[in-house]
Amino acid sequence: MSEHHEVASKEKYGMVIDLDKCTGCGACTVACLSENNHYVREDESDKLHSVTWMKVYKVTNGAPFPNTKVAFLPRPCMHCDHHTPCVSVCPVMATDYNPLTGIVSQIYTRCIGCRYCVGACPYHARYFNWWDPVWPEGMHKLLNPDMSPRMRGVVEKCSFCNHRQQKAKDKAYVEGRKELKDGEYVTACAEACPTRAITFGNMKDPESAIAKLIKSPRAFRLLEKLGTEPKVYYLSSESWIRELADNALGRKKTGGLA
Amino acid sequence: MSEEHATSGGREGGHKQAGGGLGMLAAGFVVAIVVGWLLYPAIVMSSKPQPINFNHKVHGAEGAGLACDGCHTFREDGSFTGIPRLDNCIQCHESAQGESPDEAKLVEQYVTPNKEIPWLSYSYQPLCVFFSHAAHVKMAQLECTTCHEDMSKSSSSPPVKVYRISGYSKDTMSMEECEDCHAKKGTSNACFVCHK
Amino acid sequence: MDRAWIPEGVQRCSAGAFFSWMALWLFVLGAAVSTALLILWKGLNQTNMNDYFGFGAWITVDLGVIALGAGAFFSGFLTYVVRVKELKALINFAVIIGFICYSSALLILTLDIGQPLRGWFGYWFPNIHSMLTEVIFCITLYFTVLTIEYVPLILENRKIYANPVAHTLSHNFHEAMAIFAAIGTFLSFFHQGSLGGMYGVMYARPFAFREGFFVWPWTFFLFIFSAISTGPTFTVLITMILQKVTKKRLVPRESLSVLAKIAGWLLCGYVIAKTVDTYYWATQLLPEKGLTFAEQYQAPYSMWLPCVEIGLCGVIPAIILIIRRLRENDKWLVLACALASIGVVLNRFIFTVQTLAIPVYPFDKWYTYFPSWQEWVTSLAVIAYGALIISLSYRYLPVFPYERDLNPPAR
Amino acid sequence: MKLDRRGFLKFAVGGAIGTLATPIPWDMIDESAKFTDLWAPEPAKGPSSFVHSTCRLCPGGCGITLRLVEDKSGRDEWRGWHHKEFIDRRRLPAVPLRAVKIAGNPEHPINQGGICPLGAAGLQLLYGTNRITTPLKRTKPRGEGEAAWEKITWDEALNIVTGKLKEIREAGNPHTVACVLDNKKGLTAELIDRFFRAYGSPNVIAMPSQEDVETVGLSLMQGTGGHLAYDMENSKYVLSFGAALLEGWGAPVHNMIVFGKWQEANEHTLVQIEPNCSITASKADKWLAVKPGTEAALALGMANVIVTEGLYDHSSVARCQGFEGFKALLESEYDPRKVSEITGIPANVIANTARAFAVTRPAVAVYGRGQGVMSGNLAEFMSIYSLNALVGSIGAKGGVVVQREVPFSSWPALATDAVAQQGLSQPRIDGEGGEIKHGVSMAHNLTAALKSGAVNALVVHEANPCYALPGANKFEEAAAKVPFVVALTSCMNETARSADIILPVASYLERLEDVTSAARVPYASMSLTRPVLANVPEARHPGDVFLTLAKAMGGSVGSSLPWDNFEALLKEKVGGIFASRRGRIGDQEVAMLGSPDELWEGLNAGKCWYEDPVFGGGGLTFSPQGRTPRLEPVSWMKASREFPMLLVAYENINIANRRAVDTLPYLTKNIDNIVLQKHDLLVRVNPETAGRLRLLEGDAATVQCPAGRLSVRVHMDVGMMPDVIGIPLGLGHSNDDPFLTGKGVNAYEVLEPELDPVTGLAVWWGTRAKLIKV
Repeated sequence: MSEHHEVASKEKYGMVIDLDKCTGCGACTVACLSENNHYVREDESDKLHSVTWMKVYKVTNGAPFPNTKVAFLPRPCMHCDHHTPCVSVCPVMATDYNPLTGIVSQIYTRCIGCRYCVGACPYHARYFNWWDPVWPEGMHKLLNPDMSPRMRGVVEKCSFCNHRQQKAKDKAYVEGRKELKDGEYVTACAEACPTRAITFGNMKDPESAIAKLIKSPRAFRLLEKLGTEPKVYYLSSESWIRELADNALGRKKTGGLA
Repeated sequence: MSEEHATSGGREGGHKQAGGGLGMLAAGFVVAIVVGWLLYPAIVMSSKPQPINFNHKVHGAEGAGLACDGCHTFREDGSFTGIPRLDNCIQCHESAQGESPDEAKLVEQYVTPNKEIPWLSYSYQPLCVFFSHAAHVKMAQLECTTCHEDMSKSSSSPPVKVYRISGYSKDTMSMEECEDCHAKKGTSNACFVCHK
Repeated sequence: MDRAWIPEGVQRCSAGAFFSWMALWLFVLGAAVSTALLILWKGLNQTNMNDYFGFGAWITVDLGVIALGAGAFFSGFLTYVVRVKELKALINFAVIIGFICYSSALLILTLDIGQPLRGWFGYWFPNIHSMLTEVIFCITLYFTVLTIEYVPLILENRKIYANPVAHTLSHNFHEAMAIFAAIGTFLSFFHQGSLGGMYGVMYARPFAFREGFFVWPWTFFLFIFSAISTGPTFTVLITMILQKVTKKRLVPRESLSVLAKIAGWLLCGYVIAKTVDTYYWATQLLPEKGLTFAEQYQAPYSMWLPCVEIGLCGVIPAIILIIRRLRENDKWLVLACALASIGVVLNRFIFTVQTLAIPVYPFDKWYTYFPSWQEWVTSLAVIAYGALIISLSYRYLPVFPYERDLNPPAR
Repeated sequence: MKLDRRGFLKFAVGGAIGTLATPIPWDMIDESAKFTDLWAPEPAKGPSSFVHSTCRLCPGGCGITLRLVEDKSGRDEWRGWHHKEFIDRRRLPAVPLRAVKIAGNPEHPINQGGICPLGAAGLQLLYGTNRITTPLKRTKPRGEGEAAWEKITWDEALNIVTGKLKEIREAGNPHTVACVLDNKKGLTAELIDRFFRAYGSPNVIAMPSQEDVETVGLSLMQGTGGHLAYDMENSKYVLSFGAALLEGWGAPVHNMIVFGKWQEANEHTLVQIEPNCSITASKADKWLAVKPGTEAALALGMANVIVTEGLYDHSSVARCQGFEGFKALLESEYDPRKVSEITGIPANVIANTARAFAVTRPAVAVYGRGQGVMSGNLAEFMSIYSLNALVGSIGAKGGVVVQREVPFSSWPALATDAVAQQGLSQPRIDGEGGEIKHGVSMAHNLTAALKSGAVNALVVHEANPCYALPGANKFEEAAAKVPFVVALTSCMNETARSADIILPVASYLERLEDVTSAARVPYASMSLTRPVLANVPEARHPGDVFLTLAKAMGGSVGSSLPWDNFEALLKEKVGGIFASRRGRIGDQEVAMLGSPDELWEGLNAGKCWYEDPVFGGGGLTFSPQGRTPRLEPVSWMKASREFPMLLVAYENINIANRRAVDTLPYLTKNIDNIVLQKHDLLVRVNPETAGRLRLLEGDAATVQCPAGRLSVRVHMDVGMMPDVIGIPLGLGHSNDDPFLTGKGVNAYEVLEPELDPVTGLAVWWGTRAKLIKV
């Protein structure tokens, strides 16, 4: 997938999540659910069958009472910038890397549901539709026309609310602009976050808030050793959280809660 | 059945080869062609009449002198209105202007009860598609006629042919057409340019 | 009543016995088919797969049978290309086994995808970067080859053969068999490899990821290696079983020994290669990702897996097969072949399931997967299906050229 | 030529070849794939628009922006043929206008664009499966099997209600009518209160709240009323005694916005004092794991350090009374070493925290427990509040202030006839006022009152006492003793299920109403919820319902509530704000506005009126009525052999607890599987404690309490204090909502109210318990 970098584009969208600010309230998840036409099943406690594009992982430093601490790790799709694991494996090109925006797509009407990408993604950002999508009587009224609901038997994932980018572009076009201004296109999760922990924007625009944040010394990414170059950055001043972000030799694996 | 019969049957066949055999082959072929090209479309597609037989000609250059974007406009948020809403028609057709039966129908069935006209779209795109008129018309400066047929000449709106199974219109532009043009123009064919 | 259809000069059980035997398997198959329909109607929620275990029993079975089916192309290769004449005796049977394995693999694959009606996208919109595409194409093509190799045998059925068209057809086929064998070999090498490649390229999954040569990770070659070394053992195994069931010698013993011997030496090579690979992976690849070998094995997917896979089902059968005295002894031969066959299936299971069981996040948990009854039933159907094809072929087709000589009609 | 087998074969072959030369096979393959696209529904397209409103799902009062989609109908009628099932799923009924998204309103001062999960899911209330669509009348008497309902018209429903009320009033017993509502904030509540006073009943009772204690404490120590609020944004050192600042206490989003700003400024310290590792405790700079219920002692211990080391703000203390007595008390009973024994916090930690708190200005001590839906004891409040006096934070910037009242025009004088006066002179059924008199509801006494038969009719307005009162199940039994129960609610809930008449009220997205002063926010604010769209056309505004009732009652009741509808009342009230010329709306000074209509329009455009607090050092009396805030130990907190452990309720922002709505479907995705698994609730227990009881992760267990038993599962949580069981509030519903009913257990059923000796209020955020492995 090295050809990504040869394309000259003024845009590359990314996300920064400040874990010092995140309180794990889950507003991002709900905003995502309602923005992206997710249906809800009566029992969602089986998390291995629960579609949450924006999943909030709960982690702990594992220290005994009263030194225990918990923290939260909101996890959208990382939109890996290099050797995007899911893109290279899909047999039918149902997912691709958009060189213009850096966004990794998923096309539900093309996907055959082989789930190879689900296995290839180390971030568990990809979900399969095990059931037919059903909305209780009346609930379908809140479906967002900009987003296509997924049918049973296909894989889905966070799209960085690409449809919002499409709409923002349209607006810019009728106003005679080609480029978007910072903040003109933000994801539903970033828009909702009550502590303003999520910053979304064009990393190639030096003036954008995100371009500054990713340079922060607190910045890190998940599983960097894999070399997938995620476009989702995290900020934390807590060393134990930063340590949980990647595997390291001689460190015991703990911290998972939910 | 016994062995002999089967083998003799085989020889029989051998003799027949030259004659009716080929005829049957041809007959089968012809029947298939007829069914496939003439009968099949009528079966697989339903033909839906438009609620009103709209006359683009009288509205267009040679008539009322409206350009396409006189009625097919963009909204502030960049989205394209597509088929105009009733209020758009009302601007001129508050009451009948001429004698055309269709106009009469428009006034009494839709304008007066203020009911939206259930127009059928010839170029309906499925939900998974995001087609940006802004990008094509405003940015790329394409003519409407590049994709749509020149309506300024058409004086009637023929019924819409709809695939019974998929609900696609016969005139729905196929992805291949989009891709070819994008390729020619050097525009990206990445999925998320046109899909949602 | 079906006398006329049975090859001349061979002994077959009574029609009654045969049909009741068939009925038994048909019942099993029927159960499986109705389960399959249930799954197609209700969707994959009928399985125990989930968003962590996107692959499960079905993929394991697919990979397993394809590996075991490798006996077909490899003995074909030995017979027609290398011209090991002893193998002429069981090449037909090897082809049938291959046919069974590959057809069932394709059937299960269709069941496994969430959108079977879109299955053809795989051919129409292929992504050349995906190992799975390589798999889909090679398997389909090779399955066609197998069919072409199987058809002449069917045409040789006494009754059908009487038909002149069939006669000439099968004759010409036989002429071309060498070419098909060659093509088959080529294709098989590729898809056996690309199946391994499927896992080797999952470079964000440290358990499966391997570095490699050009676009192919080591697993590509390991899978070929394991397939050609265990496939033949499976052919031998099934032949032995068939001989037991029919209480007849169907192929000359030396033919089996020859194939077993070749398999044995290949298995030795494979075991060494696999050990080297594992060592390199444990000492090089894993540490690079900040992981240790020990971390990769946790109950229930703990150390016993590699021990059984490489030790019990690799080293031991290899030794048995290369030692002449043991190889010549039926009991040892069956044991060795059985172990080797189990070994390769276990290997495919490990790559399929354990790869996904291991949490990549340091803060994630281990999950375990156990197939639902629907998955079991549909998977076991392969056996019933195989039994049916073999029974039919054995009864009505001249599968074993030497059967008549080996079992002279009793005076 | 005769068509023999062979001939037919040829024909077929020819046909097959021919077919390949037609579109049939290719088209069919293509269509079969497109057919699978229909397995998902297609939302109707149409132009979108955005409207601003206010959220009232909790006391936070956030500004929200709704995205509406105008449905370009018609298309759905010509969908092609497909399988029935797919038609249903694909062809969605066209609706003229639908709301598809709720986001935070960036213009609104309270939440500044942020939104909480509940608020973001609000549309699932509007379109909920659990909505009540018409007035309902119970067909079978209560207690006789499953409740069954008959749909009736509004006229019928209101006739029945007025008839009943008239009957009781004419019998001269207006005081035997009681009304329960969630809280008394806002004009609707005031209107209802006014209705009942005009009717002659003093018994308008609000559900318990932490604010009850504060109200009493405030009147005692400062002689004022009103709502306490904290200027945290400007505070440099926040000492929170158990308030779930980041988990739904006060105005949740406002707090989180402030927290976000703290993290950026990096010059604020948050110290969280509570027994268990909550989210707030984890995000705080420091967490002091205090023994449950000893917060007061800890506060006094800190006061001791501040006083003895002379670190207190002398000018502030000079403004206070009773300092000497307070000082004496501290020195005699609360030196850090002794406090350390009581609270389990090391003496030096107490001292250091106290010093840091005293020297960092401005600093504020926050009294609270969880989200604040449970009342506590007075001593605790007084001790903690006293700390604010010591560091000069009473009424100061960055300290604690009393929210200013929204300057609504005042209510006209109430006309009461003889019956009303006679009724109002009766004592309140909840025995309001304990040892001292105060105007706070004591809902925990309702159960007894209803049992005693003192109540002839009960009106419940948007509250759910049958679920959310201590000993909830007992309340349900008691309610069964009341001859006539009316419930006003927009969704079916436990209380509605035990009513005789259910009146469907409009949801907050369907009605025009004031949201007055977001809880705990230092400045007064007011913005409107707006009738964005009517999903349930039958549902009515509760204000209008009571205005209609008043008219029907006629006489002095009618004349006390003369407004045609709630909007008229609201508009009149808003006039008062204009007249006061106080505050600003959006970026405009009210004083600059030309007419009240401008203000009215602004509010109806979703703008928020707000007014900055007036700061100014205030004082208090440390020992009101000679009562020093001595820690009054709660008896149930003493471990016994029978109940060696303590069950402490906690709240989860994703489990709506006693909000205007129960947990919405989207939120169920956010509930961890260490809180809820299938239908089982998991309690949090320290691994060490669990180990002692031979309990493993996920084991089934029974929580045995004096008031009853709950069957649960166990989650081992290192963050829990040993011998304390943490149980979430808000689960265990039986409200017919498929997404909620039967999930987990209702902790309210076992919570044991203990009366505060001074206020008579219930202290009931926990209870003694025993955990038994099953």
